[in-house]
Parts: sequence; C-alpha cells; structure tokens
Amino acid sequence: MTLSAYLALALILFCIGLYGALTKRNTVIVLICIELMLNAVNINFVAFAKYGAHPGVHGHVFALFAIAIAAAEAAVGLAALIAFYRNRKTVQVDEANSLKH
Amino acid sequence: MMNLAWVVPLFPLCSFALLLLFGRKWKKASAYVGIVATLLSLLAALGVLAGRLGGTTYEANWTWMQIGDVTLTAGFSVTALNAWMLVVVAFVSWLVHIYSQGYMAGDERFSTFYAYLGLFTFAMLGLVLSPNLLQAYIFWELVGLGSFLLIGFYFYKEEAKAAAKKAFIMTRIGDVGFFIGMLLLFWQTKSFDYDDIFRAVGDGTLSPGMTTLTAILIFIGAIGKSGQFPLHTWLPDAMEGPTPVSALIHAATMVAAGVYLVAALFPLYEASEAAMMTVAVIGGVTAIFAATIGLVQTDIKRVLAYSTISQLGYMMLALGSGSYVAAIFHLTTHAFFKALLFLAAGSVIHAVHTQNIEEMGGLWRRLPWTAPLFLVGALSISGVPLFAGFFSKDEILAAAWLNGSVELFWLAVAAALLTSFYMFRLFFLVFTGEARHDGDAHEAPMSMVGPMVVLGVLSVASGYIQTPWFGSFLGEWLTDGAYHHEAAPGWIAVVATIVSLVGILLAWLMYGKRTVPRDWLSARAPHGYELLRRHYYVDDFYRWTVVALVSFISRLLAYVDRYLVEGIVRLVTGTVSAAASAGSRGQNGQAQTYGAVTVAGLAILVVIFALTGGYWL
Amino acid sequence: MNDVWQANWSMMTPEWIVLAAAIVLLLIDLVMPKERSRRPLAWGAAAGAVLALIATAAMIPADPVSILHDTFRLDGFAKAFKLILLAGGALALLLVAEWEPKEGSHYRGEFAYMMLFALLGAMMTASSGDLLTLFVSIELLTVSSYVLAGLRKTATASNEAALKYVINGGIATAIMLFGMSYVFGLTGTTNLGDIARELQETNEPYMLALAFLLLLIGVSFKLATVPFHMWAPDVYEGAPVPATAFFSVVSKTAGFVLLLRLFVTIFAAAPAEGRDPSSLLLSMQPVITVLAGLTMIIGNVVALRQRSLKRLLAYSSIAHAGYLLAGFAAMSWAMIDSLWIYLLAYVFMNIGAFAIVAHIVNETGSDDLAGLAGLYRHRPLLAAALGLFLLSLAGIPGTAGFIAKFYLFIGLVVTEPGHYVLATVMAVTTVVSYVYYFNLLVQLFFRPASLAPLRRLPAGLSTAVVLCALGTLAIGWVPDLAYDVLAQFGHFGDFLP
Amino acid sequence: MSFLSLLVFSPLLGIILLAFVRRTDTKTIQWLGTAATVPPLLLALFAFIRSGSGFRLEQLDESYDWVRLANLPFFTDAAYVIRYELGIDGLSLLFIVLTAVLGTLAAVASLLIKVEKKGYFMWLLALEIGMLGVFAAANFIWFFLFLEVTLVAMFLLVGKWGGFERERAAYGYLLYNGLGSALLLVVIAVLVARTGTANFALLHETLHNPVAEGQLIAPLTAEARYWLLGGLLLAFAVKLPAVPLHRWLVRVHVEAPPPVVMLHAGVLLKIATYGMIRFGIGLFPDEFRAFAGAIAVLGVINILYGALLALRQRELKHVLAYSSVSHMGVVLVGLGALNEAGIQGAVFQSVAHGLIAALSFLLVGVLANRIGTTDIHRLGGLAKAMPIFSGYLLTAALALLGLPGLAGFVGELTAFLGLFETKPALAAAGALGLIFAAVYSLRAILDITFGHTRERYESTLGLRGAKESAASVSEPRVIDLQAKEAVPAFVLVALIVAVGVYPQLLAEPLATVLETMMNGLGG
Repeated sequence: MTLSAYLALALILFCIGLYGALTKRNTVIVLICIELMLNAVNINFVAFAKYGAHPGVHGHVFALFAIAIAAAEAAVGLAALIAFYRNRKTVQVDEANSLKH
Repeated sequence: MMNLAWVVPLFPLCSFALLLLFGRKWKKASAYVGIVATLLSLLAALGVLAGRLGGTTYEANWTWMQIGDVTLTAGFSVTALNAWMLVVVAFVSWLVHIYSQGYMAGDERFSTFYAYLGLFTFAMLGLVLSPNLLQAYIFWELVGLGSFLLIGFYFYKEEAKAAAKKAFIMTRIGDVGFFIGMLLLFWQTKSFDYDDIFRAVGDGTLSPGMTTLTAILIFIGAIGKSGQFPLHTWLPDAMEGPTPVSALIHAATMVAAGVYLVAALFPLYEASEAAMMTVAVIGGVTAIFAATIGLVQTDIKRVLAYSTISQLGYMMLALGSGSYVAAIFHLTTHAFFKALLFLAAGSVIHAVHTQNIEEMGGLWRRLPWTAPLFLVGALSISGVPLFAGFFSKDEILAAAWLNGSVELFWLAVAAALLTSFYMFRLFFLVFTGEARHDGDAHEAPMSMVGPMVVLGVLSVASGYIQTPWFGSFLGEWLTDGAYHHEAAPGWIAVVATIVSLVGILLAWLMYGKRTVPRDWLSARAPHGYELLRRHYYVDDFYRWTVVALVSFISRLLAYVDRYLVEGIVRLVTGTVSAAASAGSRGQNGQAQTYGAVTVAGLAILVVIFALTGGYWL
Repeated sequence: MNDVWQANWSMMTPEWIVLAAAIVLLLIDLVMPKERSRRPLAWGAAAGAVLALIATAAMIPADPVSILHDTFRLDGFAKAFKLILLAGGALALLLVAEWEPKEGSHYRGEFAYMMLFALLGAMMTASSGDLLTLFVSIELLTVSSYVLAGLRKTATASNEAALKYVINGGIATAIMLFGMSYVFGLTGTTNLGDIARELQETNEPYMLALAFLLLLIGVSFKLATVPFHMWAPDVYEGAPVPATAFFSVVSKTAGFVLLLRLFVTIFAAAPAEGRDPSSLLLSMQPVITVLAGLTMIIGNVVALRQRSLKRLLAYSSIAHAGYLLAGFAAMSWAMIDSLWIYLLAYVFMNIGAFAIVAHIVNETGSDDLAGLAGLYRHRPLLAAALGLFLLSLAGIPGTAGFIAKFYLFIGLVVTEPGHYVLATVMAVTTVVSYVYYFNLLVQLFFRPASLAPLRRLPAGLSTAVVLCALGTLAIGWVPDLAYDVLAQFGHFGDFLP
Repeated sequence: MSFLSLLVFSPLLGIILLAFVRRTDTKTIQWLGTAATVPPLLLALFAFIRSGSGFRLEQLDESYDWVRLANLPFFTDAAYVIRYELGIDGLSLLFIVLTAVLGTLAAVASLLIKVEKKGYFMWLLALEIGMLGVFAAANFIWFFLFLEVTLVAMFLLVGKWGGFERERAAYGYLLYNGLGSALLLVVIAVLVARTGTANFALLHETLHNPVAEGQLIAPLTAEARYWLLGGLLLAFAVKLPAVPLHRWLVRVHVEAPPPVVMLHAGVLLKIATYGMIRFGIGLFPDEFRAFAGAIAVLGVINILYGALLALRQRELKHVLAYSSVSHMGVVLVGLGALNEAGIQGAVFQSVAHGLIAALSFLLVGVLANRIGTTDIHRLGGLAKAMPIFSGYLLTAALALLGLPGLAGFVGELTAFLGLFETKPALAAAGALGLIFAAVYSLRAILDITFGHTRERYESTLGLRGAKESAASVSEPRVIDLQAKEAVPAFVLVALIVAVGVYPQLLAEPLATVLETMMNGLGG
C-alpha cells in the first residue's frame, strides 16, 4: 500500500515536471522542471529499494547516480543557456527558434 | 527446270538491289538493268511453264523458323496455276519495263523508279511461287510495299502522298483480316502449307464453322488487295502513280492477287457454301457498283481504275460461282487488255499532258498507233465477240448462270452493259470529235508503242486458249486434265454480245454522234449523278464514321493520358510534396513542441495499450 | 572489494586507451600556450581512437568475459559494436582536426577530448551488463554531446542547438530513467541478466509494458526515431559539422547498442498478455514496426524540402534510423548482424559525406546545397567521392549501402510471417530518398559552377574521405570483408547473459 | 576462363582510359569511347557464332565466392552464400548480342554529342556494362546490381545531356524505375531469404522440386508465390512499360539524347521482357498461368493505347515513344499466350524492336541535328533535300509498322501466333493494332519526307544557307546523311532485314531455352 502511494507521488511529480518543461517559457524553469522529473524518478528508486520486491541497496545507489548525472546535466544545461543568453540576450526558450523547418 | 523456279523472282530482286546501290551513277542505263532482269525472269518463267507442261507439281521447302516442335517453312512450289501466273506476271512486267523507258524518260529519279519496279516484280513473283499461306502473306505485303512506293513516286505531290498512304492503309485493313484468318487456320491445321490446309479441309479436321470463318477472313485480305467493295477506295486514288505503274500493278498483276489468292485456296472456299456466296456477292456487287461510278468520271485513269475494280469483281463472281477456270481466264485476258488500255492511256497523257478527258478529243489522227490499240483494248473489255474479253466474260456469265444465282447473273449482265458504255464513252471523248486541248500531241516513241502492240495482239489472241469452239486448253491445264466444260446455254453468249453492242451504241449516240445530250443523266437525276460522281460518298462515309471514330477515341485517350494517367501521378507526387511541406512546417523550431510531440506519442501508445487491454492484434 | 582488484582489467584496454588519451589531451590543452594550434590534439585523439580500435580488434578471438559483478561484459556484441564506434569516432576526429569555424578554432582541443569522452560513453554502453552502467555510460555520451553541440560559444546557431539538445535530452533521460525505475522496481535488481530471469516470474504485466513504452520513447531520443526525432534536424544543423557527423554515426550506433542491450536482454523473455505470451518484445513488435515505418516515411519525405546540407543529412539520418529500427522490429535471426553491417556501412558513407560537407562549410561558410554546384568541374574526384557516398546512402548497388540494406530486407522477410508491409514501406521510402540524394548529384554534376573553385581538401578530410570511400566501395564490391569480420562473432550467440 | 567477365567488364577499360584524356580532346574521346565498345561486341559475336556450331554455353559459366550472408548452425553450408556468378543461355545471348551491337552503334552515333563528351562516354560505357551484366548475371543479386548501374547511368545521361526538360525526364525515369527496382528488390529479398540462394538455377530447383521443398529455409506458401510473381511482374511492367505506367518513357524518349534513347529503347526496355521470361515464367510457371490472361489483355491494351495515341502526336519523338509502348504490348501479348510461339514471339519482338527503335532514334538524332526540329508539322518534303536520309527513315517506318521481310513482322507474327492458339478473340482485337501501326508510322514519316517542302522549314534552311553563303539562299542546302552516320544506319537496316528474312537466326539459340521453359510449364 505504502509503495503505491510513493509511486503515485513520483508519477504526479513527474507529470508536473513534464508539464512545466513543456510549457514554461523561461529556460531556467524548464531546466528545473527537468530536475523535478529526474527527482521523481529518484523517489521511485528509493521507494522500490525500501518497499519493493527485493529490498536492498541497489535502488539507493541508482538514485545517487541519478542525482549526480542530473547535476551534470543541469550544469551543462545552464552553461548552454548562459552562452545562449550572451548572444541572444534572452532566456526565453521560445525565442530559440532560428533553426527550424 | 522447275527446281530452279526460285530464280524467277531473284532477277528483279537483283535489279532492285543493284539500282538502289548504283542507280544514281548509272542513270539512264538503269532501265536496261531492269529490262534485262525481267526478261531473264520471263525466260525462266517460260522454262518453268515448259517444265510443268511435261511434269507434275513440284514443291521444295526449307526451314524458315522453328517454334518448338513446329517448323515454319519457306520454299516454292510449281503448280499449274502459278506456273501460268508466273508467265503472265513476268511478261506484263517486262513489257511495262520497256514501256517505262520512254514514259519516264527525263525523270530525276529514273533509276529509283526502275528499282521500285524491280522490287514489285520480285514480290509479285514471290507471291505467286509461295507454297504456303505465311509466305504468301509476306509477299502479299511486299507487293503492297511496291505499290505504295510507286504510287508515292511523285512524293512532292501532296495527292501522291495521300494516295500512297491510303493505298497502304486500306490494303492493310484487308491484310489484317488475312493475318487473323491465316493464324486461326494455322492452329486448326498446324501448318501454313496449302496442301496441309486442303488435307484438313478434306478430312474434316477443320470444322465447317471455322472453314467459313477463316475463308471469309482471308477473303477480306483479297477484298483489300483487289479493290473490292467496300475497301476499293484506294485504287482510284492510286492513279496518282506513274501510268506504267497503274498498268502493271493496279491493273494487271497486284490487284489480281486477291483473285489469285482465292483461286490458290479454292478447295478451302469450295468447302464452305457461305464463303462462296460471300465471294460471289461481293464480286457481283463490286462489278456493278464500280461500273456505275465509272460512267461519270472525267479522269481517264480513274475511269480505267473503276473499270479495273469492276472487272476484278467479275473474277470474284466467277470464283464465288465455283468457276475457278473462268476467273483465271478472265484474270489473264484482263491483264493483257487492261494493261494495254492503261499503257495507251499513258501514251495519251504523255501526248497531251492532262488526264482530264474533257480536255482531250480528236486524237485519232494524232496518235496513229495508240488510238487503234486503245480501241482494241476497249473492244476486248466490252466483250465484243472474237476479242479475248468476250470469251472470258462469257465464261463468267455462264458460270454465274450455272451456279444458279440468277440475280448475280443479271447483275453481271448489267455490269457488262455499263462497261461497254463507259469504255466507249472514254474512247469517243478522247479520240473523236474536235480537239479540246491546245498544243501539239505526238505519238509516243517506239519503246512505248512496241509493248502496246504486243499487248494489243494478246488482247485478241489470249481469248483463244479457252473457247467453246477450239477447246478449253486453259481449263485442262489448270485442272490437270480433269476439266470438263459444262455447256452453257447458247443464249448467254448472245445476250452478252447484245449488251456490249448496246453499250457501245449508247456511247456512240451520246458522245460520238451526240444525238442524245450529254447531260441526259445529270439533268434527269441530278442527285443520282452527283452520287455517282462522288463515288457513292464511300470516302466521305469513311471519313465521317471510321476515321472520325478513331480520331475521337484517339483524342479521348490523349486526354486520358495527359490528365488521368498523368493526373494520378501528379496526385501522388503532389501528396508527397505536400506532406514534405507540412512536415517541414511542423518542425517549428520550438524545443518544447518537439518534447510535446514525443509526450503525445507516448500518451497515444499508452492509451492504445490501455484500451486494447495491453497489446495490439 | 577484492573483486575490484582481481578483476581482469585488461578486458577494458580500449576504454583505458580512450580515457587516457582524453585525459592526456585535456592536460596538454591546459598547459599548452594559447596561441599554439590545437590541430595536433585532434590528430592525437584520432590516433588514440585508432589505437583503441586495434586493441579491440586484437581481443576479438577472446572468449566472452564479464567482470565487476557482471556490470562490464566483453562479449562478441560489445567487441563488434566497439569496432564501429571507434571507427566512427576516429573518422569524426579527423573532421575535428580540420574544423575551421569563422570565429577561429580555439576550442579544437576541447572538441577532441570531449568527443573522446563521448566515445568512451558509447563504448561503455556496448559493454554494459547492468542497468546502472548502461544508464551512466549513455549519459556520459549524451552530456558530452550537449557540450559538443554548443562548442561554438559565439555562434547563436550552436548555442541554440545545445539548448534544444539539453532540453529534449533531459526530458528523454527522465522518461527513460522512469522506465528503468519500474523495471528495477519489478525485479529489485539492476543486473540485466538477473532482471531477465526475475521478469519471467513477474505478475505485473501492465507495469512492465508501461516501463517498456517509457524506455522505448526514451531510447528513441538517442536513435532519433519517431516520436522523438524532431530535435535532430535543429541540433544537427546548429552543431559544428564534426559534431553532427559524430552524432549521426556514433550516437546513433550507441543508441542501437542501448536498444539491443536493454530490450533484447530484458524483454525478449518477459511474459506478456498479447499475441506472444512468452515474450513482451514480440508482443510489442507491432508498436516498433509502426514507429519504424513512420520514421522512414517522415525522415525521407521531409528531407525532400531541405536546402541546408546538414539539415538534409539530418533528415536522412532519421530515415536511416528508421531502416535500422525496421531491422530491429523484424526480430529475425539476422537482427543484430544486419544492424551491425548497416551501421558499419553507415559510418563510412555518412562520415564521408559529412567530411565533404565540412570542407564546403569551411570554404564557403554556408551549407546551402547550392554550394555543391559545379563541384565536378573543379574537383572531379571530390565530386565523384561525394557521389559515391550519396549513392551508397541511397542504397544503390555497388556500394556498402546496398549490401547493408539488402541484409535488412532479408531480415524483414525471413521471419514467419514476413514483414512484407514494412519491407515495402522501406523500399518505397528508399525511392523517395532517391529524389533528394540525386538532387545533390544534379547539383554536383549538372549545375554550372557559380563560386570560386574550392581549395584542395586538407589532409584530415582527405584521409577521412579516402578511408570512407574505400570502406564504401569495399563493402559494396567485396562484402565478404565485412561479413568475415561479422562471422567471427558467431551471430552473437553469447549475447544473452 | 573468365570469358563472360571479360565480356561484361571490358568497357571498363575504356572508362579508365577516358579518365586520362583531356576534356577538350573530343576526337580522341569519340575514338576511344567507340573503340571501348568493340571488345564486348567481338566477344558477343564470337559466343553467338560458336553457339551456332554446337558450343555449349554452360561452359562459359563463372562462379566465384562473393559473400556468405549467414552461417548459422541450422543451415546447410551452401545456404546464404551469394556468389559472383555469370552464366548465359540462348536467351541471354540474344540480348547480349543486341546490347553489344547497339552499344557500338550508339557510340558511333554519339558523334552528335558536343558538350562534356568525356563524362558522356564514361557513363555511356557504364550503361553498357550495366546492360551486359543484367543479361549475363546468373544470380539475382548481380542481376539487380547491374540493373541499378543502368538506373544511375541513365539518370545522369538523360539529366545532363538531354533536351530542355531533361531533368524532369531524368527524375521521371528515376522514380518510376526506382519504384520498379525497389519492388523487385523486395521480391528478391523474399526469395533469397526463404531459399538461401540467389542463383537462378538453384532457385528454380528449390522452388520446383517438391522433394526439395524441405530445403526451403522458411516456407513459401502457394499464396506467397502468387504475390511474389505479382510483384515481379509489376516491377517489370514499370520497366517495359505497360499502360498506365508508361508516362516516364514518353518523356525519356523525347528528352534524352538520341544515342542514349537508342540504347534505352533498344535494350533497357527489353530487360523487362528478359525478366518476365527468366523470372516470371522460369521460376513461377504454374502461377504464371493465372496471370497469363491479364497479361495478354494488358498487352492488347498497350498495343491499341500506344498506337491510338501515336496517331495524334505532333512530335516525331512522341510518335516513336508511343509506338514503343505499342510494340512492347506485343511482348506482353506473347507472354500472355504462354506457349512456345508466344514466348519466342516476345523475345523476337524485343530484339526486333530493339533494332528498329535504335534505327529510328539514330535518324531522329540526325534530323534534330540538321533541321533543329523534329516537329512533324514543321517538316515536309524532306526527301528532296535529304533523299538518302529519307530512304532510311522510310525503312524505319516500314519496319515499325511490321512489314514482312523486316524484323518487326517476325516478332509480331510469332507473338500473335502464340496468342491465337490460346485466346483467339483477344488476339484478333490486338491484331487491329497492325492497322493503326501503319497509320501512325506512315502519317509521321510521310509528313516529314513527302509532300510539299514546308515554308517554316524552308526558312530554317534559308537561314542556314544565308550563313554559309549569300548566293545559296535561293537553293537551300541541307546536308544529307553522311557516311559516318550512314554506317550505323546501314548496319541496323541490314540486321533488321536479316532477322526479317531468316528468323531462324534468332530461333536457334532460343530452342533449348524454350524447351526447358515449356517443360517447366508442363506443356
């Protein structure tokens, strides 16, 4: 029962993150929403590790790796955003549309 | 000698090849090449005839093409019929070769003319020698080619171009009938050989229905080639060709090929009542039909052309009436007197440089050789007793009567009346009365007169090979002695004589003595006159029906091709192109749209998954 | 802990070489004077990749091993695909060596070792035996790729490409990871072999199927297949040409490696409630088939409208991903073989094409396809080479592309029942692709030359072009060269743990 | 002995040598390009003559290992081994000789090509390699490989050296034929995948020997066989082309340079005949029966449709294009008959049409070169200015309309002979095409050569004359066929006549092939 609750929470969080990532115009918020999605996954991992079929340490480890990679991704994302901002003077993701069709 | 019969057509072929290659260099000497080649052919043909006199039928075959187990052969055979025909063809051809030397003198393409004549003679001789239907078909079309080339000899004239095209296409229509009939027959008998076909007819392998069908289909070929109704319209137009050509091809030889074909396949026709009836009716109708048109034509060659059609109709009538001998007999005499008439007409044209008889007249004195010779020809064709035409026509009338088809008999009698009328109309208009043309008219050179004299003699003499009085040499020859002359009622000859004399008399009254006004017919029945003058509107009928229909379908298909077929292709390419544009526009440069598309894709997959209880299919 | 020290680390020699090369180059780049050209660094990186390639080749005869608790597997599959990855990487690095953007090539050193890191990620993916290593190594590749895409800091196109790449990549990573978390949750283990065994007894088919779909969508980002293909044209266009070449070849190969490792190992024997209860993968075959079909259609059709060479090749690469996915969807015995051959051919023909595009971009500053006009007039050999690559991409016989595509066809129709519809779609879309490939040929051979003659190809590019042309021709005319190599892996009989 | 490889690939030498010739040295290029087509011609003629004297063509078979696609334990050793195999029989030999002859003649006729001659000849030779290879290949993969060589070569030849709309024509060619090839590739893939072999003989064995059914790697149901044959036939119907898939042909005929059309109409279309016979009847004889009726009907439609459309065209090239459609209908008629005569007729018609179309386009090329137009309405009375040319043109027209004694007749005769056995009524309908053939070819050719010299055409001539010398304006001069051009025309006419007069020339090599085929058909 408890597992389902965690899973539901993670799913809701994931969806919120997804919604934000797809609708927010500010790139920083978009990146943060992606973080939110990744963190939703971490909840899943930790919950499975604790209440899942075979409780153990694997899930925790996976979550740690996921956090690390999320951080790397965020860092690169922000770096890309800064470079973009320098040239275009905007952080609006919808203005990044010179490449199309 | 018979085993060497294959050399007969070879000489003209050599002449053709040589003249094609070197004719431009040889110029006038080309004529001698042609004349010598045909003379050699003639001698060889006489040799073959002589050989056949003493021997029996000879046949030799070689493999032409193998199709699986079936072997199609090519070869030659010497039968009574074709030995006879060989001589007739080679002889007329030789005479025309000689005549042309004078007639065509000065033409820029003199050697080409002789080359084409050589080609035609080769094809015609080949046709005669063919031992099987396929080979006959091949040469059948080749004579058509020779005819086509010679009709279109004055290629720069639009009329000649049109006439050549028309001649080829009209005969092609008939040829397709021949082609279909021939192939149908092949699968019935597994052979193209005449003998095999006759055997199949004899032993009943060939069903009666199929016999009739194939016989009629092949007869369509004969209709086309021999200018029978309703495929006759090309023949008058073919007069655009040089006159010697008209004499050779469109009077004496090629047009008679249809008659020859039916004669060669006679056992097939005899086996079918319906086919015989068809042949007879077409022949009879054509005889009278063409004769009526001939009454009102003003072009000397066209009158002769319609007369040819009419006479060929006679021969068909003879065949259809079962008298094979009468047909060949008439074919032979007709070859001579009609060639004579044409050559004489050529001589007239040569002298006055027009073909319109309204512009001639009073030429009797000016053309001391031509005029009497023309008269001989006219008397012969009119069936005046003692001339060749009388005997052969009499045979045909007798055959029609004996065959029991009274209607056809009277039709033929009527045609005979008309024949003598229009022939003498021609004679009187051209040679009597006052001259209606300017300039001098001179008699033709000896090279032209000579052949005419020979033909003039034959126009009389050739009748005596088959007479009720001296015996029927030709009949016995053609049937290998099995011929027995059925005595026709004597009154037929009398009737024939009377009608021919009446025709001449009428013509004299109208055009010689002028007691009957010339516009007698056109004044009384203007529509009828117009109908005849316009050849019964057959050409117009074709133009407004067949040609229009084909043209319409063709136009329709052109639209189908351009709009429907191409339209579908355009539709497909257009759809792809539109999809490309849409896809390209959909790529709007928004990173979030891309993500949304993905999520939508995921959502669709999940929804489908949920709805179908998990899985597809 | 003992395992770590007793493990047979020599099995990772190629990885070590690449890693060492990357780190050494990084350090050199750090200490090197700013004004010195970084070109030798790229050559060094290429040499490193070649060395790793040789090392991998040398290990081919070795038996399959797995070290570090099955997290690193060196089976035939890993070796085979590492060969492709390293070949592709080395060739892409040759392009890096001659990369000349108009703002100057100060970042060439960075370019080279970032590419090596990405390559390392791809290689590790091929050898992963564990969900965790799989995830980490593919992310190493992905994150490095973000950097590669945005390497031209002052060029807006490059920035935009990087940004779009990050956003879409982040979403993809999250989706994939979400799927992984379910797989983990159902089995409680991260080892692929254990997962496969555990899944056979699972009683949660719906959750498993959901995980399958999530993973599929996540992976489709790496493959650039429908529905996650739309980022590719933008990123390919904005990124520097060598990076684009790298993405289209190495990243795509890595994506397929991931696809095979993950799906075939885990889902092939998982229970399902569909048409084939014994295998979730086979049950989901129609889904993959439809996605493959759509990818081929969209990639080829939209490519018709492109005027930018890079963009055109991007759509073409989507189309090729579709062909490959079709080969996967067929799930015949020839699946891995045919993907390997195709990817190998694709390395040669695509990098070859990109090498020439790179030259044109370097020379003219634009990648409009009009830049090819009249190339044949001035540089007939170059034009001939590009023509060869294009014909190969179009799948015309006599080139590697045909042999590869034919093998895919075999795979599609050899199964029972055969995937005739998919094969037909593939055939028809191939014909559609003729239009845009031949359009380039028209530019090359028919159009009058409008621009000044191009300079000669620099050493790096000409090496790449020559190698690629040789590869394309060799596989096209003497396919046994490639099939003999393939034969050594024995149809990947040791693939499943 | 690698006789066939030598035969197929010998033009390659020419390509290589051409690469070293300067672009501007057109004389050497023409010379070299033509010379490069001679070795295959000599070899082909040698093989043809030897085969006539009892030489067994099987001795020429070549086979080398090429690629082993798979080596799974549950397959036999030979499975999925694709070999480099060449081998010919009488059927292929005929087409090879045709290709080699037309290749050389087209190279000679390429005198008229003025721009970028070097590239032109290289691709022309590549085209020849492709065509020779298609007929010499003994397995499907190599057949397809060579087929696609022709596709690329034709695209470039049409697209670069063609008329005003050349690129459109080239794309049309590419897409139609590409689709045909793609379909063919799917069929080939199915066959190879399911039998493990691409070799024609082995495939034949595997598909037909009921005992060997077990050797099939994956079962090939009866239904699947129908689909495969349908695919094959559709693929070749595009290449033939059969109505309504013919639009590309019209454009290619009009736009491509005439020497290329000589090869295209002369040989490339015949690949379809070859394919239908070799693969359609050869591999799926029983299934072919089911399609025979439809093929015959399609053939008759082709004949009439092409002929009726040819009637209306203003442009000589269009007339010839639609006449090609019509003539290829005869091929379908022959195949639809599905008996010895029919198949033989299809082959004959292909060879005959190859020669005739080559002759026609050779002359069209000269006409376009001399007068600058091939519009029938703008031409007339040409026989006056160009008598020799007109003579050849007339011969071509006569051959087109199937005059006996020329090659076209033999093809039509045998094909129709075949159909008259099985479907007489349909055959009779198709025979009407003979009439239309006469109408359209005579209309076109006579309008050009006979009649009055047209005014517009005179003005063209006048212009030319004015340029040459002011005095000759009143006497317009057009150069008649010159010796260099007359040689190929003469050779073609000679061949057309030879085939027409003595068709056994072609029938002999075919005999054994047909026998095998009829055994396959169980007839």
